[in-house]
Amino acid sequence: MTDVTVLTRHEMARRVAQDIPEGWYVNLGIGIPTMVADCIPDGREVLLHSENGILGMGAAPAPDQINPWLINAGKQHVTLRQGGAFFHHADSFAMIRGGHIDLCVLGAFEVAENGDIANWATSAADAAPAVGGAMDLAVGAKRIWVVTEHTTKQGAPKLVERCAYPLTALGAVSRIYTNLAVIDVTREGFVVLEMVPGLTLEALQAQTGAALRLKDKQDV
Amino acid sequence: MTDVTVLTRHEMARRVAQDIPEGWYVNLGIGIPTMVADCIPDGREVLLHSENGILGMGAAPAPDQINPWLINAGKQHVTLRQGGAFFHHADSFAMIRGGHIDLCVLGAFEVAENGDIANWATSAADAAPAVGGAMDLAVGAKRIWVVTEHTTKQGAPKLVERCAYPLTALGAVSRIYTNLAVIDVTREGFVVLEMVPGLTLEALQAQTGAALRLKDKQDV
Amino acid sequence: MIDKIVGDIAAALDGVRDGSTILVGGFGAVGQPDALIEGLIEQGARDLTVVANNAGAGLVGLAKLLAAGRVRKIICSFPRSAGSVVFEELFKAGRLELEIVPQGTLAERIRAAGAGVGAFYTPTAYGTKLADGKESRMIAGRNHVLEFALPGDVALVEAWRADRWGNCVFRESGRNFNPVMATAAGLTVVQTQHVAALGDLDPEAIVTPGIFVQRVVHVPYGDPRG
Amino acid sequence: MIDKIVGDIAAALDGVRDGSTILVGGFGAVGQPDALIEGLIEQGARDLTVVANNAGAGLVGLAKLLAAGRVRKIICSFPRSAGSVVFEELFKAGRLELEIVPQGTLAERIRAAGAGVGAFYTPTAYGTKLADGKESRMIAGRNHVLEFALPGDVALVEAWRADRWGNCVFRESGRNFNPVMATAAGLTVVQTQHVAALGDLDPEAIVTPGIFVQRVVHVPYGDPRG
Repeated sequence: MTDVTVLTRHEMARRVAQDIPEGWYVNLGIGIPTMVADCIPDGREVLLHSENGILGMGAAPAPDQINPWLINAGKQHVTLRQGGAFFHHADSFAMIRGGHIDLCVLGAFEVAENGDIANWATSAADAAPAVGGAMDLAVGAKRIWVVTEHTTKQGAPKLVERCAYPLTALGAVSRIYTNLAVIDVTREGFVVLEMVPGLTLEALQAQTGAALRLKDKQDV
Repeated sequence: MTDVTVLTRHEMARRVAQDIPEGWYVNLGIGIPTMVADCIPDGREVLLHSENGILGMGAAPAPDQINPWLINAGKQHVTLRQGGAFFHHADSFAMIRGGHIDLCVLGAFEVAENGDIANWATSAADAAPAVGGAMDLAVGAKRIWVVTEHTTKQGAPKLVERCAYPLTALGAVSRIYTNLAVIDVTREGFVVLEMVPGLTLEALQAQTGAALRLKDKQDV
Repeated sequence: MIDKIVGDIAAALDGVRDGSTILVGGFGAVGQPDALIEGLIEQGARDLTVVANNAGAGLVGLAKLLAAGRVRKIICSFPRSAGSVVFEELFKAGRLELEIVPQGTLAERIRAAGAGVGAFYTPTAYGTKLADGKESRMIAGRNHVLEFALPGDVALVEAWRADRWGNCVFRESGRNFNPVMATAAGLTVVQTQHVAALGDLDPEAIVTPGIFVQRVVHVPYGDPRG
Repeated sequence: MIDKIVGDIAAALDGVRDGSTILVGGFGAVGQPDALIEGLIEQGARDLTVVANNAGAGLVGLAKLLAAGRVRKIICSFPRSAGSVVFEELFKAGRLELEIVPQGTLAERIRAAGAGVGAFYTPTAYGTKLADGKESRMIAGRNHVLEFALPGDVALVEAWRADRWGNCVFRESGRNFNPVMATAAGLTVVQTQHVAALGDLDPEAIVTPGIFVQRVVHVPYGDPRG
C-alpha cells in the first residue's frame, strides 16, 4: 500500500462529479456529497435539488453575499441559479419519492453487496437517531451512489456482506465511490470498475468485507 | 294549496343566501346552488370556491367583459375578486376533502331522513353517470345544504325515508331548502324550520316521503 | 445546455406507443392541450387509455381522438356533458370502456402516482356504488376507501409560459389538472402559449418545476375554444 | 369584512389548550415562527405534542419551549443537530417522548391530514426499524408501509407577506414545511413579516390561500437568526 495514493475527500467528490451527465436532477447528501456541487464542470447544466424546497441551487455565495433566507438541507447558505424554483416540503418529497430525482449521492456507514445501505443510525440502541430525508431519498431517487472512505477510521470495512447498522433502505445503492476505488453494486455483488493507481485487487479485497471481482472487459 | 305561494328558483337561492354568514368558504353546485352566488348581499364577504382551482370568485362578468380563461366548475364564465387565488386540482380537492369548506350547497334527486343524498345517477343501471366532484364535496365540506324543488315534476317526493337512487354520500346533508320549506336533517329525522305562508304541516307532509315534525319552540 | 424545447408537435410526441395511458389536462375547454391531442391523432398511437376530467365535447380535441377510434378506455369523472356526443355513441356501441372516478379521487390518484404514494385511503365514495369491490377501512372514526395511484405513460399539458428547463406557469382556471398530471407520467409534454427566457419566471411563482417536464413545444394557441 | 389580522401575539394564540398538538413550521432557522413560539411560552399551554422537522437549537425558539417543560412529546425527522442541547438533555433524562419520522413521510402525513386523506402507503422506510410494527403491503411490485395522517390542533407558521383574508406567500427556503402545516390544523396562526393589502398578492402566486388560515399577526422579525 505504500505506493498507493488514496483520494482526498475533494478528489472523491470530483470523481463523482465526472460521472454526472448534463441534464440530471441531483440531490446531494451531507458531507462529501455536498462537495460534489462545486466539482461539476462549468457549463454542464446539472440541476441540484434540496429537500427544503429548492431546485436549481447554485454555487456557495461569497461571504459578503450571503442570503440568510437561502439554505440547503445541510443548513449551509447557497444560491439559486436562473431557472431555479422554490416549493414546499410535501412537493419537494413528491419529487424525491415519485422517482423524479435522477441521482442521489449519499454518505454511508455501511453498504452491503445486495445494495442495502445504513447511513442514519450508528447502533440499534440509539434511541434518537436523526434520519432526516435519507430514507425517502434512498427509496425514491432513480439511482443512489454512495461516496465514502473505503474503511472506517479504525480500518474496518464499510463495504460488507450484510449491514450490521440499522438500515436506511434495502437494495438501494447502485454504485460506490471510495478513496480507493469505484465499485458497482450488481446482482452478482461488488464489481470493481477502477482503482487508484498502484492498488491491487488483493489489497482492495483485504479492506473490503465482501467479495470483489474486477469488471470483465466484455461486461462493458 | 291554492293559497300557497311557492318559491321560485331565484327565491329559493335567495333564501339560502340569507343564511350564509360572512367569512364562510362556500362551494356551490350546479343549478339553483349556482344562483346563490348572486343573492349574497353586497358587502357580506363570503368566499366562493370552485373545484377547478379558484377561491374568491366574484359575480358573473358583463357580456363584453368575459375572460375566456376563467370558468367555474359548471363551465360558466366568472370573475375573480381582489384577494382571490388560483391553485391546481389536487390542492382544490385537498380543500374540499380536508374539511376546509364551511358549506357546500348541492342539488339532489333525493335526500333521506338520515341525511343520505343521491344526486349523481338517476338509476343504478345507468352505466355512464357523471359524478364530477359531488362525492368529494358531500363527504368533505363541513356542512351540506341541499336546495331543490320539494317534489319531482311528477309530484313524487324528493325527501324520503331511504334513497332509491344510487347514493352520493351517507348521512351528509344537514339542511334542505325547498320551494315550500326549510327543513333540518336531525338524528330524529326531518324537522321543519319554516314553511311558505299559507302552507300547513299536513299539506307539506303529503308531499314528503318521510315523517316531518315542526321544530319545537324549546329546540331553539 | 439543457433545452427541452422541441421544434414541432411531431417531435413533441415522438415515440408514444400503442397501449399507452395518456393523462390529458384541462377542465372544460380551458387549459386543454388541444394541439397535442390533434398531434396524437397524427402520430397514430392506438389502443390508448385516456385519463381526463371530461370525455370530450363537440368534434375537436379529445372527442376527435375518440372518434378516430384510438381510445380503448377512458377514466374520468364527468363523461356526459353538453356536446359529449362522440363519447355517448361509442359508449352505447360498446366500443369504449369507462371508469368513473370522483373528481377529487381522480386528482389525488394522479398526484399519488407523481408523489410515489402507492395507494391512499379517502372518505370519498364510501358506501356508494363507486366503492363497490374496493377495500374500506375505519380510520379516526371515519370510513375510508382504498384508492391506488394512477400513473400515465404520457401527460399532455397546456401551460401559459414555459422555459427551456421545462418550468411552467398556467393561466387562471387553465391550471386545473395540468400541474398534477405533469408530475405523474414518464413523458410529460407541454404545449405552451409563450416561451419564457430562463430566469424570466419568478422562482417563487413557478407552478410546475422543470423536473416534471420532458418536452416543451411552443403553440401560440390563443383563447380556449368552446 | 373578513379581517384575520389580530393585534398582538397574545390574541393570535388565545385559547390554545393544554395537551394540544402543535405543528411548527421552519427548516433550520429559516421560516421558523419564533415569535409565535415565544408567545406560546407566555401563553402557558402545557403537555404539548410538537411536530417539527428539528427539535430546536440553542436556547431560543423551540429549544426554549422544550426547556420550559411544556412539551410532552416531539415528532420530528432530525432531532439531533448542532446545538440541540436542550433536546438531548431532556431526552436522556426521560422527560421527553420522541417519534422519529422520515422527513418525506412527515411532510406527507401532515399533507394527508390537511387533504382529508386518512392514511397512505409509502415505500419509504420499508424494511427498516422505522417501519417496525407498521402494516406493509406490496403495491405495483414494490413494498410499501402504511402511514397515517398527522393533524395538528394548532399550526404556527411564518410567512413573508400575508393579507387580511389570510393569503400568504413565503420567502425562498423559508417556505419549507409552512404551507403544508398551514393546511393541517384546526387553528392556523401566521406570523408575517409584511402585511399586504387585499389584492396585492398575485392570485397566480399565492402559496397558502386564506382558507387555511385563521389568524395573522404582523411580526417584522427580520432575517432568520442562527
